[in-house]
This record gives sequence, structure tokens and C-alpha cells, in this order.
Amino acid sequence: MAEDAFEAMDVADRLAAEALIVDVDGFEGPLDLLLTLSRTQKVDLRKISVLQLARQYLHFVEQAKALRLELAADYLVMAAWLAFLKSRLLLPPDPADEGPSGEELAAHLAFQLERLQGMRDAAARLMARDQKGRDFFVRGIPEDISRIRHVTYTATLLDLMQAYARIRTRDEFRPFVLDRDSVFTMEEALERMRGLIGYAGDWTMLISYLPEGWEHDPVKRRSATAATFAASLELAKRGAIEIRQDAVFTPIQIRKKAV
Amino acid sequence: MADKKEQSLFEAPPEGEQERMVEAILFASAEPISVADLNARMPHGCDAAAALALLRKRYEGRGVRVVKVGDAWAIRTAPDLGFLMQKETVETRKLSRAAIETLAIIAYHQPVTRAEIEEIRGVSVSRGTVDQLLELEWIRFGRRRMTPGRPVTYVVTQSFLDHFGLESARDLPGLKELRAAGLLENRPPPGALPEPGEEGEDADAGQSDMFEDES
Amino acid sequence: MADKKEQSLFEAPPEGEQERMVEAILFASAEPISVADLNARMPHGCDAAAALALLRKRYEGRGVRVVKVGDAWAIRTAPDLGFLMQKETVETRKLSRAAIETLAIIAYHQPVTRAEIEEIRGVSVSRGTVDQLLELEWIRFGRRRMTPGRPVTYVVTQSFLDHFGLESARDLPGLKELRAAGLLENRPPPGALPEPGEEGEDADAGQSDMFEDES
Repeated sequence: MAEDAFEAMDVADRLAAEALIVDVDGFEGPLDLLLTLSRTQKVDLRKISVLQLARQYLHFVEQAKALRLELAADYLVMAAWLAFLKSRLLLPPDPADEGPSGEELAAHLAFQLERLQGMRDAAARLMARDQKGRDFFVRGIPEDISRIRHVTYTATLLDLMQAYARIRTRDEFRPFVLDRDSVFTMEEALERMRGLIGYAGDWTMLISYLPEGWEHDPVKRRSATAATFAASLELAKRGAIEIRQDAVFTPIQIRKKAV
Repeated sequence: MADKKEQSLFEAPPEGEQERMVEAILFASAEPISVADLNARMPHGCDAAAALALLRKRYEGRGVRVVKVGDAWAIRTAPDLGFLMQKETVETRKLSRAAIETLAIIAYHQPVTRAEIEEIRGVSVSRGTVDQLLELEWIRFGRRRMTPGRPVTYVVTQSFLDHFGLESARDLPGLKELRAAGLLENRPPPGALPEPGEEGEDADAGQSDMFEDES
Repeated sequence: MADKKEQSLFEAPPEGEQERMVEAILFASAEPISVADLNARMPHGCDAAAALALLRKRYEGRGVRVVKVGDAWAIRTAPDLGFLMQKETVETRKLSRAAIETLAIIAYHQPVTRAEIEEIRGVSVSRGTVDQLLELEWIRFGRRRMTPGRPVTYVVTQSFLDHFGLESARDLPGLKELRAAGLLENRPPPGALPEPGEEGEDADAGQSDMFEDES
């Protein structure tokens, strides 16, 4: 195999390859160039000598370099790869080597070339077909189709129920507020005491400041007492009143602080 | 195709071939074509008028016809098949939110006046919304309310019941069931006075009232 | 056929009448019309497919033909009469060699990714090339390939079939030979382990899918 690989490129091939160089811009990349080069072998692409092709390509690249033609990077990448492939094809396989054999690589390149050629032939056959607007024609006066659109509206029972739920929920849903019917706030107590305190010059029972009507209901009474007591502490803090308690659990008394 | 053209230089194509040509030209032409134009386009020696006559005959009773338009000719759909040239499309759309809410209120509170619907929805009800529901035949006018102004009321129809698969509007789930079904998510705070169940009952009560009215 | 089984419910129009209807509808349209569309436009109980078969036969050898385009049908002039139609000829933009090859690769290898097209052509595919084919509506995006990166794939369209007078992508010239020669396989380069772009298995699966789809 090594020997026949060394067969020289014949003169005609060489000339053909050189003619290609001038036309380097006309190629669509290295594969296109390889396909063109392969034609000089005048054999079925399946029987192509990839080794010979590699040599042709490398020769092409050398010539291009000699002529100082600017070759695109992918041409040089292909050249490097083909040089590698060439060495693989020429050297006896190294059993320690793991990569694919030269034959496998060559077979794949041949497959790629054959496939590209196949697609080119297919493209040519496709374009040779009768084409619309050139060989056959469509109706020249198409008739308009009038569109009649009916719109129907639909809703499901679920939609209906959800809608109703939405409305009813909207009613129920209000910002969260405590039910304050039975709550007397400290602010309310303060307001109330501020008005009353001026009149009482002497000690008065704190309990007497509870708002009217809150004394009997225990819940209300508790709330009012707490609020009033808190309010009295607040007033004492401000220095408006004085507070006293005789003993633990005895009534609390307040009076206006003397100015 | 080239040989056909050449052949025509010597003798006219056979009658059948001429008829095919007229057929193709009339079909593909963007406008009606006169006999003179046909002759100009066909190979030398052709008789477009004769070919046209054959073609007209061939299309008699077919789905399309060869007709004269002014002094030109064209292929046109047979008049009895004009109905095929329309495409009916049925579009299904969801009812708008306003419409479905209004419908829901009518279903749950019927007979109900517009003012009542507005009160429940909290927004005014557009005329279009009510009209749409009337047109769908899902609601109709009920008896006038015997209150000042004698306002009209709305009730749901048999079509409504059919569409929603209900035996009667009484079968509509109450608020309790809606909540059980997870349709009411905003629970009122605990201890808030209006008990959820109560309202459901209420709605139901109102509803049956109305239905007694109906019957 | 279908009319027989529906006869009990609706009297479908007689066969000849159905044929006229299909004729009228196809003549009226410049675009291919699917069997489903035909059935939708014809009266209930019609069998457009059966009527099409009759109509197709009737137009054999005439100046216009009934042609199948994917799963749709159209009437087109007989190709041998193209010479009469200089007036109607549409000047199509000259496609570049790259565009023509790319189109062929998409047609024969569909669904195919850009990387696969580039692998076959040995050069990168310019954006303009694909854009031009998309603009012509000869190709469209297919399903994304289920490989890393989920690349888009390209497939040919009904317009493509219509333009080149193909009944289906199966009828592409030389398809069988190319397949028999193994040239439509996506063969990974030897020694290429799981490398990006190694979608060989997948591509094949996708492809046979596509062609099975056609039937």
C-alpha cells in the first residue's frame, strides 16, 4: 500500500491542479476544492484514491503559497488535516495508537465528497423540474372567498359560579379591622378625660371617668377601665394630673395637678 | 415544449391541442382575453374561435364555465355553485367578565332589576352587556317590579338552563357550596358578623321567592 | 363511500355534483386547498377525496391538470403549454448556487440543522441564504432537535412542493437512489466520540419520522 501511494502525480493532473489556483476565489471552501480535484481522477467517487487527492490538495496549497495567494484559514486547516491523513495512510498502523485508522478517515472523506456531489446532482435535478410561474401556472383570476364570520359566546357553569363568587367575595372582603363594638381605646379615654379633668379640682375616683353605658357590661367595663387607666398614666406622664392609690387593690384616685 | 412551437411553423396543431391551449391560457390569464389575443398567443395557424367553441361546450354543466366578458373570454364559477365561495367561520369567544357577572347575578337573584344588579356588582351595567345576554337568549324580561317607576326585571331562560346543564336555577350552588368547592377564597375574619352560611341561605331564599313568582 | 354511510342522515349531493363542487373550488383558488378544507366548504356528507379522484381523471391530458401538493390539491396548467404563457411568467430571483444547494440539502435531509447543512457543504451557511429561502416560503422551521443546544431544524414547505410540482417530499428526484447509496445518512466522522453536533442517530430518526409523516 505504501508503494502504490508513492506513484507520481501525472503531468496532466498537475496542470489541472495549477489551473485551479488562479480560480481559488471560485471555490466554496476546501471540500468544494477537493471535489473538483477528485474529478481529475476520472473514477467513481467511491473508488477514489484519497491519498492521491490529499497530495493534489497539498500541492495546490503549496502552489498557492508560492504564488503568494492569500488562502483562507479553513483551506490551511484542511491542508494540515490532509497532511496528517497522508502520513496515517503511508505509515503502518501503530497498534498503540487509539485514534481511527487512516483508512477510516479516508473512507469518511470519500463519503463526504460523494454526499456533496450527490446533493449537487439532486439540486440540479430539482432545478430542472417544471417550475411554477415558469413552466406551469396558477389560476390567473382567483375568486375571492367571502368570509362570513359567526361569533358565538360561551361560558361554563364554572365561569358563572366563579363570577358570582367573585362578586360576593368582594362584598365580604374589606380591610381587616377588629370588631370594635366592645373596645374603648386609650385615645378615646384620653379625649374623654381631657375634657373632664378641668372640672375636678380635688381627688376623684378614676372609675368615675368611665364612659356612660360602659359600666355594666363586664366586657365593655374591662376595656374602658384599662383604657382609662392607661390614659391616666399618660396624662400623669405629661404632668397634667397626679395619681394616688392608698393600698394594693384599693381604688385609684386622680386630680388635676396644681400649676 | 420547444418542438411543439416549431411544429406549428409548418402546420397548425390538431384541434384538441388548440382546445388545450385555449384552456390553459384562459385559466392562467389574469384578465379576460379576446379571441384576437388568443390567436396572437397561440401558434401560427390556430383558430382560437373554433377552439373556444369546443372548450365552451366541454365546460357546459361543469363546475366552471367559459363565459364572455365584454368581448373577451374568461373561466368563471358556475353561478349555482357561488355558495361555495363563501367560508363560514364560527368563532367562539368567552363572555366578558362584565357579562358573566351580570349573568350570574341574574341567575342567583332573579327576577332582578338593573338597579339591583348595579348595586350588587358595585358598578353600572352597560346596555351592551344586557343586550348581549338577551341576544344569546340566556336572559329575558321578567315581570315589572311593583315599585315606583315599575322597573323591568330580568330572569334567566330555558336556553340558559340548557347551556349550563341545569334543571332549574335553584340548582345553582349556594355560597356555602361555592366555598366548599374552593371558589370563595377570601374568608372573612373569624368572628365577623355575617356568617358565610347565612348569606348562602339568603341567596337561596331570595331565589326560591323569585321562582315562586315565576310559576 | 362516505356519502353512503351518511345517507341515512343527510342526502349528500350526487357524485357528479360533488365533482363539480370540487372543480369550482379548485378553479377559484390560486393556492392549493386541503381535502379537509374542501370537505368543510362542501355540503354535509360530501366526500371530497372521492370527488377529487374523479376530477383528476377527467382532467388528464387537458390544458390544465389537477395536481396534488402535499395533502392539498390545486389546478395548474399543463407544463408542456408553458410556452404560451410568456405573459404570465414570473421572473424569479436567481438563486445563488449556495441557496440552491442549501435548499436541496434541506429537502433531502429534512429536518436538518444548520450545523448539518454546513457539514454537508463543508462551508458555513450564510444567514442571507437561509433568509432568502425562508422569504420564498420554500423552507420553514421544523421541530427543535432534542440534542444539546436544542438547535432549530429546517424543513421544506407546501409552497416548495407546489413550486416544483411535487406531490410530496417523497417524490423528490433521485431520493431513493441517494438513500440506497447511504448518502442521506448522517455519518459521524470516525473516532468522533460524543462531540457536539453528533446527532447522527437523532437526525436519522427525525428524518424517517418526517417522511412517515408524509404518508
